[in-house]
This record gives sequence, structure tokens and C-alpha cells, in this order.
Amino acid sequence: MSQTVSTTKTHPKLQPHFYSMEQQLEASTLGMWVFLVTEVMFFGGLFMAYIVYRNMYPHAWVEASAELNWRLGGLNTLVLIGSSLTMALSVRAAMLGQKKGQLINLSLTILLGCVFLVVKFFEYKAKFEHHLVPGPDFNPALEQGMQIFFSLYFMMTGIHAAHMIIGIVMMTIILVMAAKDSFNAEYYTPVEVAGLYWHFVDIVWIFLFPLLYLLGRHGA
Amino acid sequence: MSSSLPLFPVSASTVANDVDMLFFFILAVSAFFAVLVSVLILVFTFKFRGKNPGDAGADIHGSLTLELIWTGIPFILAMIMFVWGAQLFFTLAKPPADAMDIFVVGKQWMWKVQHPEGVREINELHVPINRPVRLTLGSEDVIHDFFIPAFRVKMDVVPGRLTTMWFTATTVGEYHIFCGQYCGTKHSGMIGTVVAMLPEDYEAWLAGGRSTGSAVQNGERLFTELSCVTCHKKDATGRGPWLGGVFGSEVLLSDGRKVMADENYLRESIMTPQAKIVAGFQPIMPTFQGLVSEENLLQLIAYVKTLQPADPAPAPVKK
Amino acid sequence: MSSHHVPSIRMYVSVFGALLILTAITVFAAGVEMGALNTPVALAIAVTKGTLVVLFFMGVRWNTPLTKTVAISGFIWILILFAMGMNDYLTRGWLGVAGR
Amino acid sequence: MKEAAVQQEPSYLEAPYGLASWLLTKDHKRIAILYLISITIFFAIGGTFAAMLRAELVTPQGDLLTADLYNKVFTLHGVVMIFFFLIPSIPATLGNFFMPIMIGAKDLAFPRINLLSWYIYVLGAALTLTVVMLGGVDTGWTFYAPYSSIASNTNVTLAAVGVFITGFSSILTGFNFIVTVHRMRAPGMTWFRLPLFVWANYATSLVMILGTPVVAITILMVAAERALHLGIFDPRIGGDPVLFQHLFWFYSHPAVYIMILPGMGVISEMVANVSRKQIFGYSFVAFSSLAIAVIGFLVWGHHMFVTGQSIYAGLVFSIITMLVAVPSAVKTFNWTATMYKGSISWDSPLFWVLGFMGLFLIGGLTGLFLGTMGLDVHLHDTYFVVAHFHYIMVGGGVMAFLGGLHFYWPKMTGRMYNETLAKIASMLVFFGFNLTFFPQFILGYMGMPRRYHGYPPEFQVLNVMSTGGAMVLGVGYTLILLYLLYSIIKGPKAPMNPWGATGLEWKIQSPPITHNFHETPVVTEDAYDYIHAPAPQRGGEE
Repeated sequence: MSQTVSTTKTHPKLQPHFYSMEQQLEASTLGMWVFLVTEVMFFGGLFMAYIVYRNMYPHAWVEASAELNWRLGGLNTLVLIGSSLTMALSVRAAMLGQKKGQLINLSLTILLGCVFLVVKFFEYKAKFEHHLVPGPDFNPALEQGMQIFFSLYFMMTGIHAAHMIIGIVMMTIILVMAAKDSFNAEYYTPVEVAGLYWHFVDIVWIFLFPLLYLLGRHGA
Repeated sequence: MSSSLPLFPVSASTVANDVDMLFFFILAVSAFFAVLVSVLILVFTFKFRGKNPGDAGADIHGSLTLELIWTGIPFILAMIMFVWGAQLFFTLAKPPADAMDIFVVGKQWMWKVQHPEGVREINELHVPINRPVRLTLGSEDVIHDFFIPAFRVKMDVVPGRLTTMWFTATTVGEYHIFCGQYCGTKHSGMIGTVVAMLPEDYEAWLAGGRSTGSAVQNGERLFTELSCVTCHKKDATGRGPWLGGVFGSEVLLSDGRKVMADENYLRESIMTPQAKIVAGFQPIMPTFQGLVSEENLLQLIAYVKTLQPADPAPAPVKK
Repeated sequence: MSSHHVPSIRMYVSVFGALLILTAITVFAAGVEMGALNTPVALAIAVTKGTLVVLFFMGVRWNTPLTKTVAISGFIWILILFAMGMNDYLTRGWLGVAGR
Repeated sequence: MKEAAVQQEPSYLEAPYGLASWLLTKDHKRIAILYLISITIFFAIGGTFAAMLRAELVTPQGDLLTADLYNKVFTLHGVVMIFFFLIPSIPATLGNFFMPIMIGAKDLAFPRINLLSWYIYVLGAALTLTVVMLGGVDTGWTFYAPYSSIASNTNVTLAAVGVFITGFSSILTGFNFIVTVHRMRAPGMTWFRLPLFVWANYATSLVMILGTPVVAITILMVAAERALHLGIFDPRIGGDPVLFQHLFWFYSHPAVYIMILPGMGVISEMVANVSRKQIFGYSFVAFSSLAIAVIGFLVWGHHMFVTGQSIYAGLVFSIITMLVAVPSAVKTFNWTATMYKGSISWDSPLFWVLGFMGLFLIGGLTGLFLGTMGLDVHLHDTYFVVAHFHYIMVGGGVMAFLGGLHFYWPKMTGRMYNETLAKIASMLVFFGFNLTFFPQFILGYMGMPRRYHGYPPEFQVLNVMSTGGAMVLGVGYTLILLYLLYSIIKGPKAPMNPWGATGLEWKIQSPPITHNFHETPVVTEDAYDYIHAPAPQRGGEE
């Protein structure tokens, strides 16, 4: 531990139980990372189910994956990677205290997040139309195991989309805060922490895309 | 049990005594450590009672030697228990080859038993003593568990697959069957009785029972009724592989994997035919999910097990 | 302090470019029949992409060793779940007794 | 004297007053008190359910409750006791209160999130109580699929959501603790000067953040199967119910360590104090906590030896299970050795320590029977298992919680309770507990399965003994509640350091001020320096 007891000047954003701004930022970043580990484990349960059933029904999974629109999935991948770039740039702008850069990049991030959700909406809609939603309405002619694929597909992408919505709400709050000059080069913890969350949600999609959408492109 | 307060279960199977031996070994080890630690802390409590409230104890920080000793000894003892327990578990898991087959299907909240000769019973299981009995267990709804305390055996009955357990009863008598895995309202009513009989009594009992055809006969009938025969032909002209000799062999699949054809493989091939495609065949078989009950399934498997390979040379699917 | 490191825009854009290229590769690779290799290749690309995001966009590269440890531990723990779980599924049937 | 001046400051209890100041507090100590009140309520509810179960089991026929009601009662007993009492018990109360003080911090790293965790807990609790009102849930606390997902027609979805939400309160507590230990230690408070209670809570927090999310998603999948017709564990569409068990026990086995590790931490503090001696083998005790937390993640399959799991997976799980027994044994031996050549104080904390050691010893040793594969076949899902985990979680966990509560009560409330009553209560709990649960070991080996509403008559005598013990246990717990409540109103004022203990928490006034310390403490000594410890202060009475 390298903290010093004496704080020369107290920043208005320094909470009373911290010694210094640096300790506060470090604690918040570490906190976010620990939280992300939790999130990894949260998705981990789903990926475990994915591995088990893919191993159990290899053929049905290829068939089921071919029903997904990989072009839309790919488009969403590009959208999310782009939003990660703008997110990273807005954190950078915050570090340097550049208000304009922050506002532009945050707005772009939110916009791209919304684009992702809209694409997702059309994908889901198509599944309902094609009787690929598990339950009584599921196409009974399909092979055993495909229903599990779609159950997991909706579970995984649904929870991912829920994370996206939370992220968009968070970014909107940050955007308002940034517009009100809440951040400067000494205090930008919320931007940094929210950014970590956003990138994590991006990473989850980076894994979901090949594992769900691309199986059907070969071997079918 | 004549005593009004029994403290130990009766032992009525070949493995029961082995299980009890292991139990007593661990009990002895546990009792030793429990007594050792309890006596030590009580002795210390009295012997080292502080004279004045503020007195400090001796300035001892630890001892590496002691730490190593009391890490090492429990470790060794734990490993002995592990090895012993694992060996016993293998014995309990693997039925002898000459065991007789009985099918058990669990459903909320009863046990349906089917003897190889076709006699059926509910919540009762008649078995001959001194002969290994292998139970193949299936479930129609949720997870149950077939538990015979007097034989020290139990196995979960899992829907969607088959499980196996075995025992050899040694003493004539009647023993409890319990459902061990919570399965709903009448879980505690899902109990029954094992009746262990002398072999001649068992034969007499079988003869007196009302048979609806043996499991194999029923399986053969189903094999025809469900049109399995139209594709699974002996002369290799069918669209499906001939099933003779498949059971117990290693099957080569179309994706290059090899799997052991046990009861679960046969079950899966009927219920989820597309999951594992035998090399050289097309994935065209329809599923029989919902068309065959667990009992019918067990009969079909019993029949498939009796089928002989097409020719003396090993069939292409057999390794 | 090290986490105050401010990377250049250029670096961010090049990481972005690398991610785009890797996405294209993964789509292309999925179209090529490689048998059992398709999934490992897809996963390797995904892991590379994830690592790029973690290292550069999330700034772990300039962060404290503790943060690095935390980031890696999440990955290790998920592998524990997979390894110990698949330990069951992949060894089922070895004994040749149903359900054991 | 400086201390006299210190006593002038209003304590965290007094400044400021008012219900709103409590419900919106960011003070870790007040949040700990909020948690303490909530878990006490849930302990009472869970205890009532337990009493109903034991009353039902007096007769073999099952004539007091209907089978359906019995199943709901044992389910709710498990859900309430595990998710709403045991898991938050020590970490969220004693841990929340003392961990920051022990490391010399003014608060946890994220005070608002700490409060949020309590509100999430309350929300989850409210949902669960709603389930009780709506007619209960009957799946057992384990929520095993496919019974929970396709067969049960009770309020499983709502209960699952309740547990899911409560999981987040636990995650938030764990993550707050981890950051706090890493980032908030006072100058000079190195890792190896940390009190063992902090080590234990740190290890617990690791389990909380790594395990809880997995059970959360698993429970959510069950809820989704029921509510949205998704099918992940459903055997009718090819799902594997055993997968549920893997995912469930990945958390729920380590969860046992969430319940016992903090208890071990409390006992480490108390053993050193009652012996007035440095803890024997500090680093071994500290690292055994971490070892238990980490290895504890690799053993979950020992709950599944007979559930259709592959025998080879069982082998791996069994051997690691045997390994995890070793650090627990190491701790026990170290506590015993700590007492050697001590200066044992026969105040009430000693009684809790002895009680804990006795019960935990039996609980831990009986775990060996269950970790041994060949023997577990017979014992799995019998009363032997019930007795074993009650010895660990109630014998160990609750005894340590009560011990810790008595040990720290003067510091938390500023009041002393009646020592004699405390000694009597500890013995009532100890003997009542043994009478309740020891017969269940015998019942288990005889083959009585758990969750049985009725049973064959030969098991009756032991069941009646068990119910008798439960009554003694109930009297013991009620007694504790009464004299502790009485002490708040009429108890003598507590001195700063009634047990003459070491540690930063005993160097501040009782009860502490809102920011704990007037000045940031600088730590210069190791933990448990009893050679230089002050004598117990007994002159607190007024």
C-alpha cells in the first residue's frame, strides 16, 4: 500500500472515507473489475450449458445455428466494436478533460448501442414468425436438441441485451453528467467505470457471435 | 428387528458388510480425533485457567514441525479413506456379468417393476437370494431414487436416461425400498418392499404371477409394431444399421467419434436418433419421443440386446 | 500513477481496425470446412479479440498487477467450471454401465 | 485521561437520530445493525418452520401436517435459513461492522452499495414472504430440476426470483469487502497483521463473488423454463437434469464455506482472546481459509455420486473433497494448540468457543463419511446428511455467530449482558443441539431418507429424541434473545475493552463514533499481541 495519510488539498468529489482521489479511483476501478468477474461467472453458467448441449447434440446445433441470420449477427458485431471504440475515446477525452470529445463520443456510443438493439429486435421478430421460439409454438418437425439451442440462444442474447439496456441507461446518465461539467482531468471515475462495463458487454458478444451464429456456415 | 430401539440397520446383501467395514473404520478414526481434541481442550481449559484477569499466556507463535505433522497425518488418513471408498464404489457400480435383469420404472409416486419373464409388480420387488440382480432404472417424470438400506445400495432414477444398480441379497426377509430423492407430494409414500426369497420360492412365485409376456417378447412385438424392422434389417439392405451385437460394443459414428453402446446409447438412439449417427448411415430416423413409454423402451432395449450379429465375422459397426 | 496513462487516438483506431479484421477472418473461417478444427479456430479468434479489448480498450495493459490478477482470475474460474463439469459429461459411458 | 474525552463524542447510535437517518444511512455499522435485525427476524421465521417439522416427525404417520404442507415447510425452512439467515449472518453483520474497523478504515469502500445490498436483501425477502402468503413453494431449497421446472405446481417462479435477487445482495457485500481489504487498510496494516477474522471474510467474499452468479443464472434458467417455456433442463426435449445439479452445486457447495468460514474467523479471534495468547500458527490459519475457499470450488460433485454422474468425475471430486478436509483439520489443531499454556479466561466467550469446537469437530469429521464414495451411496439423501450439515452450519456457523455476537455485543451496543445467563444459554444450545441432531446420524445410517413426511415406525424413538432436543434448543435461543434485548435497555454500560482484547476495534470507544476513528490509526504491531494487551476492564457498571 502506497497511500499517504496527509492529503494536501481535498477535492470536492472526494468521499470522506477515502484518503485521496487516487485511492478513490483505484478502489472504484478495482471494484468494477471484481464486479466484472462476477459477470463472467454469471455468463459462465450459460456457456457451461452451451458446451454440454453442443457436445450432446452436435448435429442439431449446426442445423439450428443455420436458422440464425449470421449477417445480422455480424453487423451487430461491427456495431458493438465500433461502440467500444467510441467508448474508449470518450474515456480518453475525460482523462484529458476535453468536454466536447466526451459528449460526441458518448452520444455515438449510445447511438450504436441503440442500433444494436434495433437489429436484435428484428432478429427476434423473425424467430417468432418462423416458430423457432421454444414452447408450445415451437416447430415440432425440428430435430431433438434444436429447441435447447434456441432456449439457450434466447437466454444468452436476452441477458446480453438486458446488459446493453442497462449500459445505455448508464451512458445516458454519464452524458448528462458530462454535459453539466461534472468531470475533469482529476475526477472522471464514473466514466472510466462505466466504460469498463461497456467493454465487457462487448466482449461477451464477441464470444456469442461465433458460438451461436457461425456454426451453420460449415458442415451443414 | 425385535428390539424396540434399533440402532443399526440389518445387513442383507453381499456388499453390506463391506460398506459397514468402511463405516467402522472412518468411525474409529473420527472417534479418535474427536476424543483427542475434546480431551485436550478440556484439559487446557482447566489446567491453564488464568489466575488474574490480565495475565498473558505463554509467548508461543507456532511450530512448523507440528503444523507439518497435523497436515500430514490427516492427509494420509483421508487418502486411505478415499482409496478404500473408491474401490468399494467401483464394486457397487459395476454389476457382475451373470446378473439377472430386472427393470424398474419410477413415476410419481410408485415403483413399477418388471421381471425378465414378464411378471410385473408395483412397489414390491421379489428377488432370489445369492444371485446377483441388476436393476435398470428409468423415470417417467422427475428424478427419483431407488434406495434399499438393508442392501446399502441406492441410485438416482433420472428422467431422460437410464441408470443401473445391482446387489446380491444374502438373507431371506423383507426390507424397505425408499425413494431417496425428493419427488413431490407423496415422496415419503413412494416406498415399497424388497422380498428376498430362496431361489426355489422365487421360481414358484414367478410361476404364480400373471405374466404378460417376457420383456424380450414384448420388445420384439414393439420392434415390429413401431416398424423398426422396416429399416433395421439383418441382411444389410435396410436404411438403418443392423442392431445385432451392437450392445456392449464400441460404435463408430459419422463424425469420427466412437461411443460405447450401453443402455443409454440405445435409449438415446430411439429418443434422439439424430444425436449420434452411425458411420455410413443417413440421419433419417424419426424420434420416438412421446411414442414409447419408459417401460416399452426397456423392453425394446431388452430385445435389441438379444439380437445376434448378422454374420460370424464382426459387423462393420462393431469394433 | 500508471493508470493515468493516456494512450493516443491512433492506437485506439488501430486496435479497432484489428478487431474488424479479426471479425472478417472469423466469418470467413467459419465458411471453410475444417472438421473438428472449426470451433477451436473460432474460439482462438474470439479470445484474441477479447484480449485486445481487455488490454487496450479497458486499459489493463497500463493498470496495476492486482487488476491484471483479477481480470485473469475470472477467466480461470470459468475454466474450472467448464473443466470439472465436462469431466462428468466426457467420461460418461467409459465404464460401460448405464448411468455410471 | 484521553479516554474520558473520547467518551464525550456521540456514538454512531446517537448521531443523528430518527428512522430516516437509519434507513438512508451509509454507515457500515448502522447497516450491520439493520442486517442484524433482519436476519434475527428470519431466524425466528426459519426456526418456527423447523419447530413445525420436528413436531410433525414425532409420530410416524404424518398426522399433524398434510404431506403438501410438510413439503412446503421444509422448503421454506431451507430457503429462509440458508439464503436469508446463514449466508448474510456473520459477513453482513459482524463482518460489516468490524471488518473496516479492524483494518483501520472509516467505512467500506462503497458505502452506498453497502446500503443497496441491504435493500436488495429486503426486496428478495419481501418476495419470499409473498411466496409464503401465496401458498408456499415445495421444491426443497435445492430447486432440483425437472421437479422445479416442470412438475411442481407451487410458486416456484416467484421464489426463484426472490432467491435470484437476494444473491445480488450477497455479491455486493462480497465485492465491497474485497475492495475494502485491498484498498482501505490503514498505514502499517500489512496483510500479515490482519486479524484472522478479516482473512476469513476476505476468503468468504471470494466465494461470494465467484460462486453466487452461477447459482443466480441457474435459478433464473429454472424461472425461465417455467415462465417463458424455454427448456434447458427439460428431459422431454432432450435436456439433462443433472446439468442443473452441476450448476447448482458449483455455488451451493462453496456456499457452505460462506456459512462456516466467517465463523472460523470469529472463533480465531475469540480463541486468542480467551487464551490471552498469540494465535498458534497465524499464517497457517490464514492460508487455510484461502485454501478452503479455493479448493472448495473443486468438490461440488460429491453431492452427485449417485445421481448419474460419471464414476470418473466422481473419483476426482472425491479425492479433492478429502483434500479439503485437511485445512479444516489444521485450523482445529491450531485452535487447540493456542489454548496450550494460555491464561484461560472463564468468561462467557469461552463457553461459545468450546461449544463451537465440539460441534464443528463432529460436523467436520462426519463429512469424511460422506466424501467417501462407497459409503456415500448408502448415506446420500438420508438423515445422516441432514445431521452433518446442521452440525456444520448450525453447530459451527450459528454457534460462532452467537459467540461473536456475545463477544462484540459490548462494542456494538455499548451495553453488557448478564454473564451467568449467557453461560447457561450457551450450554442449553450445546446440549439441545446435540440431542436434536446426534440421533439423526443414527437414523441416517439406518436408512431414513430426508424430506420424509411419514416414516416406518422403527424410527420413532430417535425422532422423538430429536424433537425433544429441538425444544431445548428453542428455549436456549429464546433466552439469548431475551437477555440481549434486556441488556440494551437495562444493561450496564460497557467499557472500551471488556475482554482485554487486542485489535483496533478495542481501542476505540464503545459504541464507536460514526467515522470509527478520530485520527487514522497507524499500525505498528502484529495481531494478537497479548503479551502487551490491556487487562479486561470490568468497572463499567453504573
